[in-house]
Amino acid sequence: MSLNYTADEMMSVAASRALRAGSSCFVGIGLPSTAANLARRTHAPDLVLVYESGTLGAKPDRLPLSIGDGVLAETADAVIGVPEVFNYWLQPGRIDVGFLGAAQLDRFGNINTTVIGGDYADPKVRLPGAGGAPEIATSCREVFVVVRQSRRTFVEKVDFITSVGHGRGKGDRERLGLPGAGPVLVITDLGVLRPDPETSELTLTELHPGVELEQVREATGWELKVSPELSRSPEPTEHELTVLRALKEAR
Amino acid sequence: MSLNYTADEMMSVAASRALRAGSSCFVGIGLPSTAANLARRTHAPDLVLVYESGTLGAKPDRLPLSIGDGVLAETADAVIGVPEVFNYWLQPGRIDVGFLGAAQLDRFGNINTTVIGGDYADPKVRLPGAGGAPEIATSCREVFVVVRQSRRTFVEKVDFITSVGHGRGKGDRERLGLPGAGPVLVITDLGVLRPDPETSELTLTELHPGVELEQVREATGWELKVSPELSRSPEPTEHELTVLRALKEAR
Amino acid sequence: MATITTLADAVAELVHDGDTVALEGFTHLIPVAAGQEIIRQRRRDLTLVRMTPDIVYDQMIGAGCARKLIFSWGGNPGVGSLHRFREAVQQGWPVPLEIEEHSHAGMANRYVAGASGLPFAVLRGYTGTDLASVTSTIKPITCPFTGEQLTAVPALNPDVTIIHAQRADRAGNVQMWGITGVQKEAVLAAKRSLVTVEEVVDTLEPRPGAVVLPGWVVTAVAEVPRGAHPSYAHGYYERDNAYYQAWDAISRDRQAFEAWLKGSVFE
Amino acid sequence: MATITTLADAVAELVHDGDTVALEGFTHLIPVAAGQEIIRQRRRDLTLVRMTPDIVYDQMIGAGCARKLIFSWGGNPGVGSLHRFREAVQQGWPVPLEIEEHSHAGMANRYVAGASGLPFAVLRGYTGTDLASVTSTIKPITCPFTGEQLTAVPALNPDVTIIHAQRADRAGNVQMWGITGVQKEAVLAAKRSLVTVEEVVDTLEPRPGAVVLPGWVVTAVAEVPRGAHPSYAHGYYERDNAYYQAWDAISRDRQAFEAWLKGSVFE
Repeated sequence: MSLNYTADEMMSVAASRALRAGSSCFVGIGLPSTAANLARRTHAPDLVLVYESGTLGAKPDRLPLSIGDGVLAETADAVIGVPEVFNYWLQPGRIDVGFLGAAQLDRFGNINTTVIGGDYADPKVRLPGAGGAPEIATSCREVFVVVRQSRRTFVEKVDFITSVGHGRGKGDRERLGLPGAGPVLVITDLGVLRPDPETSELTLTELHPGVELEQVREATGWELKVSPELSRSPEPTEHELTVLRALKEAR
Repeated sequence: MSLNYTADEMMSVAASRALRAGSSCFVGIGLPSTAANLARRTHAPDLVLVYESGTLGAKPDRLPLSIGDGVLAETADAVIGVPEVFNYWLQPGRIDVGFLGAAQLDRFGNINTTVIGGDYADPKVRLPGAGGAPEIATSCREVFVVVRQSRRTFVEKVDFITSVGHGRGKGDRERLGLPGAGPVLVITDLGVLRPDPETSELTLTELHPGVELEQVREATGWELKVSPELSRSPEPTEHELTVLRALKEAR
Repeated sequence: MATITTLADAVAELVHDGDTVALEGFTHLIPVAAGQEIIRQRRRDLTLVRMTPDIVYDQMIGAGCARKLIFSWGGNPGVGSLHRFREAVQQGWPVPLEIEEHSHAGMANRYVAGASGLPFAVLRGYTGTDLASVTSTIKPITCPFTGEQLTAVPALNPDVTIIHAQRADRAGNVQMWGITGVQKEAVLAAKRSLVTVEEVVDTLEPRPGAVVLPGWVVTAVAEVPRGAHPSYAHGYYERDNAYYQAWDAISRDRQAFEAWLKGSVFE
Repeated sequence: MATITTLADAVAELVHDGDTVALEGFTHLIPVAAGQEIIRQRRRDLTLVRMTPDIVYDQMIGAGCARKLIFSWGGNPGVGSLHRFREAVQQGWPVPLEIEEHSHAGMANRYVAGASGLPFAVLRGYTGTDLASVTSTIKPITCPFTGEQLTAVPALNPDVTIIHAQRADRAGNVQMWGITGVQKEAVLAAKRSLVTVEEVVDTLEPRPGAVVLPGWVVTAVAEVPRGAHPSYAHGYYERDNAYYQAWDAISRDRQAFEAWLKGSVFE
């Protein structure tokens, strides 16, 4: 029998499943935080959550409302200053997974959270900006992007590279001397994309249950490549949904 | 009537008197620590003691036996890491007075605590080395040197410049771009020397009670200049001696 | 030793038109009351510095206090955009706002350099991004030992840094705990500093995770209970999430904002 | 997560001949027992790193474990010289000792760079001294913004860093308090790390001034009560000043030292 769940719930579940037990995760607020906390309550109880506010190993009993929520400090193994987070913990590549969102994402996984339209000095839309993302994108061993898929968001080329993904393609990260592997996984409300091993172009590798390939093509601003081994994400389990909903209600 | 006291006691008292109330002092162990703690118990109760072990505003109730004595952490306003002491507190020039000792001191107040005789690779005597002194000597607003005076210690030219005083003379610190004023006071068991305003050469400005000028000349490895306003240090007061001796016994 | 004074007197004395002013506090302990006092005293042409400009900077920018903003993330956390900030950048209203944009790592290191008395800091940052092309305070630097190329950013040394803390004693020693962000560096980097506190107490009881700023590196302390509202003060009050939500509507509309200014700040 | 093991097993596994090894602890919490275990296991050709080499390094150098010492102050605090260290430098006994000499500020910043994943650190240091002329790891660097010349030192990244702390929990999270020196940086800068602790406990009670190292950045933890003796462990035992005094006579004389080695380390 099939459960009722929303596309956002499927996205959170898929993102949480991608987090390996025993790993460390640099968590942004919103979808990443939901997924990371779901993982800690399901298959990865020892997942180490690092928030840029300076909490190492936070174990919140509810979803934090901000990256600086008091519950993070109360439950952390250690609380440190913000410069230390970036210099001693993120920069040396100690964190396994960096979890990012995006206002625009392009076919090579480059991320824009700065400006849309016009030019930088006179943009059509001024976005919040970089925050910790540029260094999360370069220093974490791997980057997961969690973002709802649409033509507005999934663009051929981002208007501004706030955080570099695979640049203009295979080999660019190495040329730039970036230590981490970059975006290895893009989890959306429709499916999962991974960089093609040959070209580093984001390629659809998983469709969420009930999603048609055509929907994903329509929600992508470039001619979407599809993996020959395209698979279906397993549905959320009842347990995953129960935990996820409890987390959200605990807000 | 005159009290009985040792030359070392006179030196400690003279050094403590040089510390102004309300100032901050970077304290090395030994004579500087004795003088600083005496000052805190006499004319400068609000003197801020900074030890390189990371204790800001320590208020030890006895003389610490090392710069990392537990009593310093227990009584400090804040305990910080060693990198922070040097980077956030010493380097920006926040500390008024740096208190140093010396194995060798030359006529321009340069300090050697590294090697004596032979050459660096094959010295006659290997001394402990720099510790915090080189940066204390450059970054504190002023430097006081406390050292027993003898020809072995007071040399024409130090064998190794561990901590720079006035270099080869007037203007050298400015040429080197050193922020602090350097050694403005050298307090010994015989008297007090200050750099000549014209030449920066250490010049005898005070004789301790009962000390003859000839003794100081004999204890100096260069032709000692004497200030025309040569004065006598006031004797230690009974109060100063009582507090000093209590401090020492409390060890 | 820091002077214990009132918020109004401290702002009048320490914050001048044209100053570079940093209000810091990373989600927690944001000095909102001090920001609103700066609006009340009608300061102008400020260069505002803050890693995460949020509601209080939206208010100051909307009120016309700022000519420039140095920052790394500007938004209403969990809600959306800062509409006063966006209007200043996009329409130059009420006054044009110049921006100097960095990443968190860059901003944090700029404060560290400022606190350390160094002219610049070195980090692995900005590589491959467009930030370096639009921000002139990002430059390459080469390691003299390995030849590796890294990134340099200049020190931040605000004329005045303002933070909010839980407590100070009567000598002006400041104690804060919970998430302490970049406040220590921001204060040590500044020429002058103002700390608003929930309460002034006789003695600061040591507590786990507390950061203490000795009174001799703080210029002024003012007792301002709830001075961090609508952000929170660990151990004193919770974050007022409804205020952040409600701010969106006020911020979206010039008239609503000006009514808010008149009603909530100037009266 | 750190493995909880014994001192002997940890040293056997983590410390190899020829390694660069840092034992840190600034007067307080000096990992003396671990140093003596390294002597017992007869490690050779080590490059020893430590800001303040004192008795434990005098012992390791006298026992012939080291070929090189990287340091900033070497002495028996409050007593005098390290005679084994001096004899190694001046007579090359038992083996010649190469030295790389810095200031405390330089060493601290080298650890900071190591902990930060940077190849070098920048400071205002060494200017006007002879240190820069005898130490090749001190170089000038120019600020790309102001043109000011400062000093660069290379990162320290020991193969293994060893420290002593008061407590660890069973997951290997480490807690130390009191004077915590440069230990956090030394551990984070190292490829591997060993922490000896006074006791392993079920839970680490938060305490004022405590520094916590999460178990996932520590390789091994070994319970070694009094492992810092003759230095002290805040809250556990005092510094054994008589030992420091008595060491002077032992250290002065080869025979006395070798008798001490035989009697106190190898038996």
